Amino acid sequence: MIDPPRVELWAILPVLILFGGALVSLLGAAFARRSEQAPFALFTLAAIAAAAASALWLWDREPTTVLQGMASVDRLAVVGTLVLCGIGAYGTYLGFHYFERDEHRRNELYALLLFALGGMALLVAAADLIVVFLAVEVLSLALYVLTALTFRRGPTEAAMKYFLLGAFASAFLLYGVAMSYGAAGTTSIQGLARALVGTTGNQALALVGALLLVVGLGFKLSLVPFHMWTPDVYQGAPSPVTAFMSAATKVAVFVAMMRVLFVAFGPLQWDLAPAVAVLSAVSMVIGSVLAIAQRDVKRMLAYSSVSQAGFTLAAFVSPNRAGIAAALFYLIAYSAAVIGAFGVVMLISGGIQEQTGFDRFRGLARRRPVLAGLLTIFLLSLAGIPPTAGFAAKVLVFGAAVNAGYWPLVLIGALATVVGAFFYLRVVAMMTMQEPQGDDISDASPLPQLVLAVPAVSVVVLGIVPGVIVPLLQEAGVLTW
Amino acid sequence: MPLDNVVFWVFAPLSVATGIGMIAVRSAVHAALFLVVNLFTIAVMYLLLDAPFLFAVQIIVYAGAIMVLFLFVIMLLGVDQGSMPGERLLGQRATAVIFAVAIVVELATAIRAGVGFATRAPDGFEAANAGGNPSALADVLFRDYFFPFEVTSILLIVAAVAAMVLALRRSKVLTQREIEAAR
Amino acid sequence: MDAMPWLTLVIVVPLVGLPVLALWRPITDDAARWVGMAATLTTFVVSIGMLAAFETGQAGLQMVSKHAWVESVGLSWFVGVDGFSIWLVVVTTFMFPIAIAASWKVEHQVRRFMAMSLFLESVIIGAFLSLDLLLFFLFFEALLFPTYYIIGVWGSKRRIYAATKFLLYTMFGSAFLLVGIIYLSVQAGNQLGSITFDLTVLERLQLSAGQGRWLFLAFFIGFAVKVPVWPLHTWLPDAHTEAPTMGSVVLAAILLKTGPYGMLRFNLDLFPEASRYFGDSIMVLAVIGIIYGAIVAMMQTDIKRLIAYSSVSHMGLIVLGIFAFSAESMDGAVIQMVNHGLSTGMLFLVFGMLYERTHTREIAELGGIVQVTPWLAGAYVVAMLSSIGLPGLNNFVGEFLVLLGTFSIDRALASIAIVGVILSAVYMLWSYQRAFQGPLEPRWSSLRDLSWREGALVAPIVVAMLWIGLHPAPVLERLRPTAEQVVVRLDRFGPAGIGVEASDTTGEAP
Amino acid sequence: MIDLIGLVIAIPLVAAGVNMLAGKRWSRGAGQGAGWFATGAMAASFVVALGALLQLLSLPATERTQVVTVAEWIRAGATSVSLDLRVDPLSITMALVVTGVGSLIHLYAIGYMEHDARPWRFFGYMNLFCAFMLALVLANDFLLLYLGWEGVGLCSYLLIGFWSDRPKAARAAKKAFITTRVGDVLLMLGLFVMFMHFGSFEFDTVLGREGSLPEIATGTATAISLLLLGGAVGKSAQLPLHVWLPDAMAGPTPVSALIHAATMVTAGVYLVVRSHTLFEISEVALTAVAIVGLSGALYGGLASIGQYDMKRALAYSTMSQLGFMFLAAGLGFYPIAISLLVAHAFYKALLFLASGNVMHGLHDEIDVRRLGGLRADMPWTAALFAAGALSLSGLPPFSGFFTKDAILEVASHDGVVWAYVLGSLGALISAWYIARLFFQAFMGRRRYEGHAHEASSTMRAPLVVLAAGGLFAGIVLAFTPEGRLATFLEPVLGPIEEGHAGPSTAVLIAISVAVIFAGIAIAWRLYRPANEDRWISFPEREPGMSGALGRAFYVDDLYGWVVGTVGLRGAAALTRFDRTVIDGAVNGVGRLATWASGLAPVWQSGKARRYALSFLGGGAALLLYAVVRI
Amino acid sequence: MRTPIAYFLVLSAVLFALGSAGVLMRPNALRIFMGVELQLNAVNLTLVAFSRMHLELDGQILAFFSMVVAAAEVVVGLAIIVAVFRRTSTVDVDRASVLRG
Repeated sequence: MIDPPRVELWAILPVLILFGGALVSLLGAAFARRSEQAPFALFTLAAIAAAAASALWLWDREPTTVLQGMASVDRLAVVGTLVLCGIGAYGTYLGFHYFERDEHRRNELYALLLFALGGMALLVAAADLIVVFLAVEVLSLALYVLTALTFRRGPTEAAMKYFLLGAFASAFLLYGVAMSYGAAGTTSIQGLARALVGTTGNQALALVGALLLVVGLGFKLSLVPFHMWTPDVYQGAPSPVTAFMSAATKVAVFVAMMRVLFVAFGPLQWDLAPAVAVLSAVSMVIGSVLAIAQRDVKRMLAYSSVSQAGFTLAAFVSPNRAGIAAALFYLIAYSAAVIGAFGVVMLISGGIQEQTGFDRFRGLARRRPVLAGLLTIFLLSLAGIPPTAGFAAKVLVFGAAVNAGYWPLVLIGALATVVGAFFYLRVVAMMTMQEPQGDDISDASPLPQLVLAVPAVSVVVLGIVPGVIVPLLQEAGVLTW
Repeated sequence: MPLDNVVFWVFAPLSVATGIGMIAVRSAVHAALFLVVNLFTIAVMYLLLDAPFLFAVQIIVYAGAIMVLFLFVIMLLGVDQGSMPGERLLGQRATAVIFAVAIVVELATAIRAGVGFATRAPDGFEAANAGGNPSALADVLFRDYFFPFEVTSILLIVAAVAAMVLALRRSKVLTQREIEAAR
Repeated sequence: MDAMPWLTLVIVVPLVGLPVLALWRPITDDAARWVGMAATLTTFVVSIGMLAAFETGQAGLQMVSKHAWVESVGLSWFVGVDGFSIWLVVVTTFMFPIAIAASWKVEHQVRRFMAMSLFLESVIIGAFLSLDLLLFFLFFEALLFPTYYIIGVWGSKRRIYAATKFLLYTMFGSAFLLVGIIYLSVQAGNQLGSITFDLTVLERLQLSAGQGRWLFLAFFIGFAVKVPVWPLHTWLPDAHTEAPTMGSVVLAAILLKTGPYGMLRFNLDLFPEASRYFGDSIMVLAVIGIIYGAIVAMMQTDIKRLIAYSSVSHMGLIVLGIFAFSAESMDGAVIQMVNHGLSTGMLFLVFGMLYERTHTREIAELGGIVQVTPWLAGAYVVAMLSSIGLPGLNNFVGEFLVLLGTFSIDRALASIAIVGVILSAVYMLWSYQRAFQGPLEPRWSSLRDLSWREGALVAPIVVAMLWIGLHPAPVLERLRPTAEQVVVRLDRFGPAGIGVEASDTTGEAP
Repeated sequence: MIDLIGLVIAIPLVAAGVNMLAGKRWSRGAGQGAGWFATGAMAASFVVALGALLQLLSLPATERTQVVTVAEWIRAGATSVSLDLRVDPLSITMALVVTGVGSLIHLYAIGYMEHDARPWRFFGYMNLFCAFMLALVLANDFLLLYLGWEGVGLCSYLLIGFWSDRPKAARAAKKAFITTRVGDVLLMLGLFVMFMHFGSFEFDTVLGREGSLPEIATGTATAISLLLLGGAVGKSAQLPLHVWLPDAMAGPTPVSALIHAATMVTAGVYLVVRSHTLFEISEVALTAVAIVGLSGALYGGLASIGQYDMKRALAYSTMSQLGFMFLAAGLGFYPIAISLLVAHAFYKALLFLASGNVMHGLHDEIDVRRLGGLRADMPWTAALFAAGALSLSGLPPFSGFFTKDAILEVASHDGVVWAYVLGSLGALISAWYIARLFFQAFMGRRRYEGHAHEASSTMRAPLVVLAAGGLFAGIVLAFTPEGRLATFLEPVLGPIEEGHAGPSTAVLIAISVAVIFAGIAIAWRLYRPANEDRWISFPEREPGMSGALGRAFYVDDLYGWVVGTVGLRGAAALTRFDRTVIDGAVNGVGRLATWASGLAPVWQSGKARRYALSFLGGGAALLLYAVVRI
Repeated sequence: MRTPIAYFLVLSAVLFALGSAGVLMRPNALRIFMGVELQLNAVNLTLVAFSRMHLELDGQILAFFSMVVAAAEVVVGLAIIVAVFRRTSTVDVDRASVLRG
């Protein structure tokens, strides 16, 4: 009696591949417990590559929504998926290298990582708020466990904090969904847009709903004042996990935020932009300032990621291709830099020992010139000093914001950059301008250094010729209503 | 005074009261029990809102399964009196109350502006519930929401894996300790 | 239009050394030094070629070459040279080989040192030549890190503090600059339909007086920190003092010039009305800087600090010349940038040589060394006299022109500023008397005098000083047309100064 | 020869370069190669100048102003300055004085510096100085003049501080440079005004071709000429910028003779005379010149009386003599000023060199209280000093007489009574101090140990020449108002218009002679050998008076207090301000940020409930915004 | 049905606020989690109320999904809390502050 639903599985092929891969490696983990983990890693990388390939295959599709309007096929989703796959691949490799040196394997790592990645890939393609909510839940649950994966005291505590606050946040997210539903009678992103443009929508509830969604997503993006879990979790979690989630989560959630703010609540843009601007300013400033006092590099990077989220958000005051392209470029630059930075930190901190205090970094340029050089490049990019991608990214974002008339926000951002330069370059100073201390526990194996050279190079290349990807991002910036 | 009003005005205060109780009492077990009652009152509200299926699910899943799980864990860990009296964070509770009240006021204002305190739900819900609430739900769920439904399956798998990974670690933890001792 | 892309060449050539230094691992320190030397010398040769290709008497931009770089952003590789920049480039390429040779004694991490130096030279030249605001800002910001690194790694005791201070202070300034540039380009987008940073396009934008003034301030702060204009100067003494000789020389001789150059190139060009509007107040600041810097320099006990504060004073003079808006003063300001580069650069250079021997910067610890190192002292005296502004040496020409031009605009300010001429003599001679004259400190009785190598470093600078001092015509006639053009343009936005009666003062501000 | 006038500057310049770079080679051991080389250069340049003079004389009086272009110098904006040299009676006279006296002093210096470690350097500086001085006097525009002006200042700095290991010398050198720089700055301002009005620095444009006056408003002219006067005052050590001259005596004696007596210090007079047309347009300026001169003459004379250091005494006497020159210029008797300049060049150089002999013979003993009776040990020197003293004191028929007396005479004839009276007083004082110096140093009993050996021939020969000049130049060149020099200078300086007021010339001569003898008599009365103990113990008896005279009425001390105490305190305060307030603000910002960042642990307490609290607060805030916005 | 929809909405708002208060009030992780559960239920009430208002079942579906999510969260959450208890033998989140600053 019920007519069957349309099931366009090809449209979400990347997500399916990732989830499928997750299940397979889960079975593998279940049956072959103590085995080498290299096969798992390779399989995971293969799955990710396949997902990326299928995403590319979707590039030229006509933008549309599938599965009863639950998922959207468009270039934004493709770009998001590709970036996520890149980050996922790095996360996989780093995790592999990290646990390889540990006594016993954690083969669930790969399953969980693929689950998280699948959730993110779903998030960037979500076309309905309920899917947004579910995808966020999937990736969150996976990340909670990944955080606790070494089962030492720090990670477990971090996981608990992350979980409790995350659940708290997801309640707000859900309330936002509910309010949006109440406002428009639908939770479809495009449906919301249509309803709000027309008369059927309920502006008041919509505004509340939108802001509640911003709260819920803002938690994942660690925007001030929803950021306070970030330092504890980033510091507590194993370095590869930190690297993965600090980059991937932001990419996925920011893309979802684009859909939410620019499409679903696009009609309310003029009500929302000021709030967004304030959040962005507060995050940039407080994140940068609090990072100054940190004496632990991982923690410092955590605070810095808070301010970086603020910078990215600055592009969200201009609801157009320029804004989206700027935000995407910023996310890419940021991801490359932060993955690399945490990766180097992982190598320096002696892997699972996680000794990330400043003393480990003093005089590093003498002991490990390559590692020091790589970290320098990443930090310069995060600080936004030319000729690195960070500089181009900031210029793009600021341009978008000024274009929307928010030049005071840009001024605040530029000044926050100065503060940022202080604590980023302080690490550079310690590595290059001070004498080594204590014994060197850093991991000298060449392969990871080679692997990490890739993001370093790309950071520099993107800084010199950002033109190679900006047009693509602008393509991706075209959102259908 | 129509019946549903009576029911509402009986159960709404009850639900608020139980909610407060859940916060106020010291013992975790009591709090859990208060929560159970509260969930039940909410279930009643579902009934008022013509959602009998959810009413059932609410009582079975929540009041039944979830809260039992809670109580089980509380007993297992024996953390009933976990929180000692008095607060340990300065101004935490006062601020919390202020914020909570603020949120209620703000949301109420928004609801008033958006829905209006007087407007009643239009009649004719029976049309949507044609063929009985459950089967109608099934229609919508398996047609429009079939994809999210699949996603929830993934979600549950993840949850299962998570529980497994987190739970089956005792032996590993010991070796972990040994490793640390060895270091 | 010259077939040879001189400008791009002169920017790129220094970078040629980088891959060698970076990739060729077994490179010995000496080889690295020679790579640096070769690269900088080649650059100098190229810049001479550029100078030869430069058409004297042309006011406008020459050798312009423009290639779209990042269309989507509006960034383009747009370089050109005119009377303002030509000599700054030449003095840059002239000073760098000397600075490199001066740091021949740098022992650790020679490869990095040379690499950083080459990178630095390239971006400095780029900043002087780029006509695309974003491109300029890119170079302007790219200056920071190598300088920071050179100060921080090879500097003396409080080097990290100094380097950080320099970096943050300058970034603070350029924060405003960046906002200004972006705002301007967005204006271009609104008015012309496409975002661009092309100076020649932006200068035609229609800005309201309010916009113009705010933007002017944004740009001005950015450059004023670099100059540095009083009271934004306190990073300078620390940076100068802690930097290695090479750093001090480059910083004093070249880096500071990016500030006044930026004002000339961008502030005056983009916001003529605002320049007129703020001109007087800026002149006051400049004069304060002149006197203040001189007085504070007088009280320094550390020679490098003293020279640094003297820079504050001299740079004040340059800014004064720029914002007096008379042809003479502007000529003077530009040539004074070159002169200050030579004289202060040489002061740091010679003192650096002394420091290599004594390892002290304290005036009190020196004394009487002229008796053991007459040639070194002689070289120092020449530099000192030049910076005092003795006629026949380079600085006099600039000072005289600036003061003359300023005097024709505002007698009171010029008369105050000229006191700086006396004060400069006071602090310089006084420090010289205490450090070099008087009875010889026994511990210095065995100091070596200048070696031939060091003499060979100093000689070309002295020649240049004498040349500019005695026969500045070749320098001036290349920059004069540009200066006059700018002054004439500015005069349409305010009262005309002397020396440009020829220009039409009819047009009124839009 | 005139076309070759550039050589006059070039020769010493090149010689200076050669000497400083290579002089070391040929100055080793006994050989005084550097000295002879430098002297030769000066002699050569003197010959060239002489040739130029002869050629000039061969021309008719009206065409005796020749301009020789050497090169273009500065062109910027509307400014255009080409490097020209001007040969006219005035400049050639100065050139001859510089080269002539210069070569003599060089010759003398060979002997004087024989024991020095680095004579080549010394002679290099000396030549360099002469080159700059010649550039100054031969310049055809104020810019080149300014170049020479600063250049001689530089050389004076280098030469005063030549024995830089003596702190006294180093300090004196610095003081001299800075003090004169104050004047230079005024001069520069004068040039600015000049340029604003004329748009040029050319003499012809600014001062008008001979005869014609420049067209310029009186006010502007006053401004310019007063500023020029300021420069002149600085260079010529007149009140109030005179303090550097006495200290400058710390330099080698030939330097004092050449720079601080014969040439450089007279540059101020030259400047005023050169630009007299401007001064004439504004009466104020001219009067100012006269007043400056007169006060300088009297002040210098009195101060000179109080000095026990021979050279300081001579320095103050130089000041007073320059005062007379300024007086002459201020009264409009430019030729007389120049004649006095020439004569003074001779006899003051003579006096300095003579005292140099004394120092040379007595290992730098210079305090008259420890000299005395020198005429026994060094008869030559005594005689030469006497000759110098005679011509300075102005007894007829010596040159001092013609010049100084001419001033007084013309002043009286023009009815400028105050100038006449005070001038005569000045004459009296001059006779007094110079006689005193002779009595105290050369007569009476010897108050020094050991034997003062007489100077060598090379150190005597030039003195003889100078003595001859000092004694007889007056007669030969007839330094009278209508004498030969005056007529020679007339095309440049115009005639001296002489009135017929006051007593007749004969009477005036009588009076002045009487005045001079009075001065000498006073000196004899006070300082005769019999009186020795009294004048030596004078300071004990009259501390106030001797203090006032000896310390030149405490002007220098006043400056010292103002600069050294007030100025330094102020500067120190400003420096503190820079460190604490301005830099403090900068670092304060940093500290503020760090402090704020230090709050992180307070807030970021690791307590999850706190985090949730801030989360809820943020949510409430956003909802509030929504509610407001609805 | 006579009861205005807004009543249900306000009631759920109150419960939501109570839930968040419950999160903040007690340091016991389990009770914090209970607070979250209460919040989720409050939201469910809103959803159902809206679905009644819009005369659609979507709201109820959403509520249904949120129950599933809640269940999943409970599983993971309790697992984590137990894991923490194993290491620190407390579920007091205020005691668990190794990571701070």
